[in-house]
Amino acid sequence: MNFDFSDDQKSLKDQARKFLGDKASSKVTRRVLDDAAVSYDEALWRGVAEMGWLGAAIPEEHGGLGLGRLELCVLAEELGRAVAPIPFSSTVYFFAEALMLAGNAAQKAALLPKVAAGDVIGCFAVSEGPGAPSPFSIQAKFENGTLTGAKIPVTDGDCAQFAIVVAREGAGVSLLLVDLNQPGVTRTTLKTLDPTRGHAKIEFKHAKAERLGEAGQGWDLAEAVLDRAAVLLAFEQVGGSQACLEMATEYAKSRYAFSRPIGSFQAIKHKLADMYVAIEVARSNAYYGAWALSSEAAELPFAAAASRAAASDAYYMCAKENIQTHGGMGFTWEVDCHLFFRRAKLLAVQAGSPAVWKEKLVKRLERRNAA
Amino acid sequence: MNFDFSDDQKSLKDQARKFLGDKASSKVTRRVLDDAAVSYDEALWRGVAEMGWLGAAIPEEHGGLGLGRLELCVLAEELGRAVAPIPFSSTVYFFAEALMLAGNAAQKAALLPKVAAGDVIGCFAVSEGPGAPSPFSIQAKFENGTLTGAKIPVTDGDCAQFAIVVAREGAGVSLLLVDLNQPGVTRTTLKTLDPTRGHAKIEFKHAKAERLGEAGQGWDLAEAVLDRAAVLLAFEQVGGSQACLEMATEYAKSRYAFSRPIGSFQAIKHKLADMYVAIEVARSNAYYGAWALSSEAAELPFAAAASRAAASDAYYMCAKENIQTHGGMGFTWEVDCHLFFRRAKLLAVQAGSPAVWKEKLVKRLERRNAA
Amino acid sequence: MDFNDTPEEAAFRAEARAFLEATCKPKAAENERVSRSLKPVEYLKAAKAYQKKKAEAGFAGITWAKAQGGRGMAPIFNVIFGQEEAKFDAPSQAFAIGLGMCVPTVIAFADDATKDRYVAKALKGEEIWCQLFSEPGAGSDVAASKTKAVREGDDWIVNGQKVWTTGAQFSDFGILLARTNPDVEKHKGLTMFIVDMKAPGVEVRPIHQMSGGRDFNEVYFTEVRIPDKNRLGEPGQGWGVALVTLMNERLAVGGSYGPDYKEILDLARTLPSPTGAGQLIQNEAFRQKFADWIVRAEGYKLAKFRTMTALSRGQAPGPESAIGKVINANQMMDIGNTAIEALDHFGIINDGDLAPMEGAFHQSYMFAPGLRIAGGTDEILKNIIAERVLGLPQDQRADKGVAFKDLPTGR
Amino acid sequence: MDFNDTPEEAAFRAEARAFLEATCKPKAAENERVSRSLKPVEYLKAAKAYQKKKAEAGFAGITWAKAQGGRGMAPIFNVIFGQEEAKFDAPSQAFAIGLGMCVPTVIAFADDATKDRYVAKALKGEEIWCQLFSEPGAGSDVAASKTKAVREGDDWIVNGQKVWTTGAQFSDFGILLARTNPDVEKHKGLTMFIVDMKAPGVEVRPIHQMSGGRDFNEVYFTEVRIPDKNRLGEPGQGWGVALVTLMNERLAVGGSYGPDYKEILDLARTLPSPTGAGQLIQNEAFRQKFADWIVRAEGYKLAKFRTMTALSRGQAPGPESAIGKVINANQMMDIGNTAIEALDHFGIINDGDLAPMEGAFHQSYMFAPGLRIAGGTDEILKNIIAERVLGLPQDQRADKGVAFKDLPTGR
Repeated sequence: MNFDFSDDQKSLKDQARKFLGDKASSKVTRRVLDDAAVSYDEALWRGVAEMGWLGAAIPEEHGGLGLGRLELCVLAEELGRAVAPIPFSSTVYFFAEALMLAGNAAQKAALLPKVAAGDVIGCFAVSEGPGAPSPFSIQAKFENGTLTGAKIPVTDGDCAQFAIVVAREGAGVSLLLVDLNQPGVTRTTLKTLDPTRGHAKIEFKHAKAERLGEAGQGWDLAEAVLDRAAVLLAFEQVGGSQACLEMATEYAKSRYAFSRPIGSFQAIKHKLADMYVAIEVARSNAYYGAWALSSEAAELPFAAAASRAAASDAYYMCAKENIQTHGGMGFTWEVDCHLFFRRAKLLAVQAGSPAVWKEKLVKRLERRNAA
Repeated sequence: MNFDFSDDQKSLKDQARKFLGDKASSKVTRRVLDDAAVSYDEALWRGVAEMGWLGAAIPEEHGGLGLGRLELCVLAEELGRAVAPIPFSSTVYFFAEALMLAGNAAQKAALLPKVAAGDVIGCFAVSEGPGAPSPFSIQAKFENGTLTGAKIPVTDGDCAQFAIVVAREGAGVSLLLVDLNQPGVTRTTLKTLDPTRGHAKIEFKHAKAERLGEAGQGWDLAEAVLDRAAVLLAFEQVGGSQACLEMATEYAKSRYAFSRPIGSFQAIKHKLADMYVAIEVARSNAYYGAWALSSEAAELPFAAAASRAAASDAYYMCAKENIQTHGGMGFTWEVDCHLFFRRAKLLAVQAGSPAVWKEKLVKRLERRNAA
Repeated sequence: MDFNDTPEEAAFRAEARAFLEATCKPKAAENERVSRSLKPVEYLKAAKAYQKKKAEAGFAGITWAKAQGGRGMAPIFNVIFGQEEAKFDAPSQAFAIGLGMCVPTVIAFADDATKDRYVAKALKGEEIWCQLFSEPGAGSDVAASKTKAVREGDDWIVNGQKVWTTGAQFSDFGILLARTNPDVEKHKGLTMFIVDMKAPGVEVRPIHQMSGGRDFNEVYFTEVRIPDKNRLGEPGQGWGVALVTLMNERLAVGGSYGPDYKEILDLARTLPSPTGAGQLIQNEAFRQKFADWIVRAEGYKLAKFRTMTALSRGQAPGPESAIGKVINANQMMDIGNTAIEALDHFGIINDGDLAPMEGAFHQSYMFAPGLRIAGGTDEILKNIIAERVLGLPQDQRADKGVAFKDLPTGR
Repeated sequence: MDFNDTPEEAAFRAEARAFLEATCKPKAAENERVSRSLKPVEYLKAAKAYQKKKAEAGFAGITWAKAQGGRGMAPIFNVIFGQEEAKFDAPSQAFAIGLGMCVPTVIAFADDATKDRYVAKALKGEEIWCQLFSEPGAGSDVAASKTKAVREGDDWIVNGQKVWTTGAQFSDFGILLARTNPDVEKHKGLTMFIVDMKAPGVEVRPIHQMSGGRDFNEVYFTEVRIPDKNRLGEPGQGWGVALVTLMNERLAVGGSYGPDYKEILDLARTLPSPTGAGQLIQNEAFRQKFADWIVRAEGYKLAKFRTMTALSRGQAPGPESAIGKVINANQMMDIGNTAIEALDHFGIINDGDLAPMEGAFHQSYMFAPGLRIAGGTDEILKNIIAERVLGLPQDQRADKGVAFKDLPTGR
């Protein structure tokens, strides 16, 4: 039985925590939060690139470190913990994973090295409006090598150079690679619940685009990308949840009411114990997702859905109750509670809401039982 | 604004509580619980009849007291509080209400006086097997004046002389009045979660039956009866919930752990506060149901569904947490906690489960908004 | 049972309605939020003018004694006026705390001269009041207030800080809970004062909320002088005075806020279901949750009708009023969150021009956490239900018999 | 990451498997409950015979020192044997508490002569042990035990009552926590003893549970004589001894009980949906709830794998083991209740011949409330997580520095 990270992976984690402690304090996150014109922190992005994290899972032949997905998971947990204001997930979990999954040799050779070097920010564009998208709801259209339609919202879509877009092609759906720096592309920045990350509406008018993978395979590929991203996002969510629990615990030990630390009251104790239980459940499911992702196991679709369902609910609960534990202080702008509360919601909806993933989980269980 | 019971109704309530305190202590309930051969307490049944409660809502012309439904509501709350081991709800909320709603003059004249006098126990038979019944699932068949089929379970069906049965007639569904003391009827007593009430499987083989109301109107009539019964059952559920809260509160005040009354610990305080909130919500909805029932308002279907949904959830929660508050003692046979825990489940499922009523509630809201 | 007014209540309701129709414009929708369009200064002018009219027409201080310029009516009439007023775009918010909590405390504890000075002006809307109780170190535990007032001749010198003060920025006066004796138990060393918010040494700073708004203030006191005649109650009796004020607060809070189930129903009709075909409103998981919201929202509304009934019968309202805030704050949180998640990725957009209902669900998501805390946290309210309603014993106390100055504070 | 055994673990697993195949019959289904068909007496005989074989084959006391007849292996091997044993209909339950909690305590605190007398016989299944801690007035607060032991020459005279004792009716010995000094603080006046359950004055009465069964006992002690040599640890040190026993309990409890999500899935395929068409499994409200059960059940199972990994690496298991019972007892309650409500009116029938799964869901409904209490209530377990895992401060204590005899008991 070897269901935990290795010592090397754990020391990578410690190293990451130390690095982010210095370079990604909440001051850094707040610089992006407070300035609508800034969509991410460039210094941190550079630093993360220099650490090699952007290419952690990218093969050495393409300029990456060629480490496994497990290393990416421990980095994700630390980035989530830090509420890092950079387009890491869009570029690494979605864009790079999609390229590695579905890209041809030329596409990989052209873009993966740039991703690893931090020279290319990528994003993943599926949503076109309110509600969960489906293969039938997609309106953006790919015809004669050009893309027309609108995607809203696109997380990190305001700062990305390239997008992977889910679009209709004939009767089916295809995955497309689009250079966003071309005349046929218009972007509008969006105001969102989580201003520590950039969001845009992207409109395409006969924009040049090339297929990623086979025509008509787009939806299945998107689902496969989402499964991989789900596991990595789950680690960010677990990291954020853990940070909320630790923040609430520290406060509960030092804050006095009725001449006692509030952490000595059962109402607070049991609230924090419930947070702890939710996190342990989420963490254990996420580890299973990590194993399935790293070993390319057939269990990945099931494990990814379980990881994501557990982590989304845990983060919402922990972020919400962290505020409650802080009382009035927690409701102020100056205290960091709301940074987690905002990010928790972004992470919960950006790759499909909890309800969507719970339905996937049950479907996949049924499929597994049928098989 | 006059949204409460009148002083007369409140003194009827006090009188009922006093009577049941003497005649329906848990000793009485346990006599039925502990003896599989006994399906209800005859002495209590007689006593209740002498008090006139069986005929409280039956017009004087049919031997009742001719009081309103509001009086029945306050009695229901007290009977629920006492976990009374008698077929009151089956006879009064279902059987008598159905007769008054759909019976013809002859049927009313023949049976209502006997109900009021306590000489007839009635029951209401819909379920034919696992899961919620629907107009399409009903298999029992009415043809040439006779009924054939099986109903399982029928609450109080083992001690009733008459049943009102939902059966298929041609393409539709009709409501039938059936004398259970005839050759074509076989009853098998059932073991249930709540042995303080009798249950039976009733099989009909060409049993004589007469229609209650028009042919094909059976399902609508059954729904109308269920709406009336739902309000009255909600009061039993509120009464039971209130008894659980009071029992838990008393125990929490007198039981010491760690040299303090356990009621001084926030975990217990907040548990009981949550029970209180659930009960107040249920009670307020039940009052609305009582108003709609007594004034034959168009809001009855909505109010009945809200009453029932709130009361079923509240009773389950209160009965469950009353056990928890009592700790190990609460898990013993000798302590009364489980009487409520058993009855809570019977009342939650006997006229349709919470999920069924919540769906009705939303449907009826949509209908109301559409109108 | 019925929902009808008594003849007397009906007559009063008609009278109130007539006044309101003549004075304010009705809300478009029953649940429309009061227009925030007015700038603070204009809003304040409008509010004062409206309050003046209310006073002239006899709708201010409805339950107050005639001697105080009130109308000496039963509480039910106050509720009735409030029900009618809620249907109009009436700028009454600025006076809620002053007339609802502060001035009644003045009436209860001040001498006639003081009452003559303050009550009438407040009633006519000429002066606005705020409540200065909470402190950074005394939130749930208000009696731990450490803002200090030291006797100096005929005056008291005040130093300290209050927080979460609504309306401090435009208030003329406030009632201030201060520590006048740190050498006795915490409940015994407090004194209540009337403080002039324009006095030298009083500084008001807005608090920046996580939701972005600035609805509350911090108030700093530096060497602020309060004449002894502005003391309410005896020195050391301040906690008793504060309890009178807080009792009124409990009746004030607990209204419903933010979008309720009716509004998410509108959204659910247009959104696709997250699972399976059709709209969200056809999703069985949503419908079951939706039913729970109906039950709680209706239950809360109906519980208020029970309270009104008690008032209408001249009885004390039952404890059912205590459940309001616990239900509403959490339901608002849940509805806001459910709406956002149902929008899926689009739910992250809170731009009022793009988000449904001008982003009202997003406002709920960001504001509900504050409502779970303001005016008593969920935890405190449950303690209150447990102790005052159910009669459960107090928690083990760490401060019994300890002088305030010796109490552990963790600092 | 992988789920594989190390070569050493794999070899041991094969060895265990071989022994079990030769000794017991496999369960039909992985989650089949151990057959209750045997009468108590026969079951006990079978259990003792099985334990004897285990001891002979070297599968008893796997982690115990060789000197104690154990095998001196790491805890992971104990877990591995348990995993394999769970796949068979192995009557090991009767020894779980004795060999899991009591005898290890004896080994830790008894002198060699005492160990020689008891340990080997227990290991070979010749003598069965029970644990005598809880009392009617000392459940969550075990240290409040008041069963009295008074020194008399070389003996102690015991009077009092213990409760919720598993296996007392067939046990030969028990470890007994008794009050030997009521004049000091409660934790300081306790002493642990080995008590002969067949000694005069020991009376065992079964407890009738609300679920109908009689799985536990009350044990009454009247003038029971215990020789001083059967004392474990010094007089007054009993609480320290008890903590060692309880530490082992925490590892013991927390397994999953009753029907889990796999079994309600089978039911959901056959039941009609309570709303709309089709089967329950097609109901979106059920599916969302079902997903939550999967997540918690899998999360709990996977957390145990993390614990095993720590053991396998020779590290101390992390706190994840603490979450088991809080999750499982409540999930069992919820699944049982959901199944019954989904059956609608039919759900009230708990006759094993008619109810689905021989009434297993009904057993859950009636037994889960006990699991929320046994071996630490939900509330106590959350206190433990809060204090021992998160390091939050203890609750305010009412018993600090107070002699046991002077503690308030409400009686």
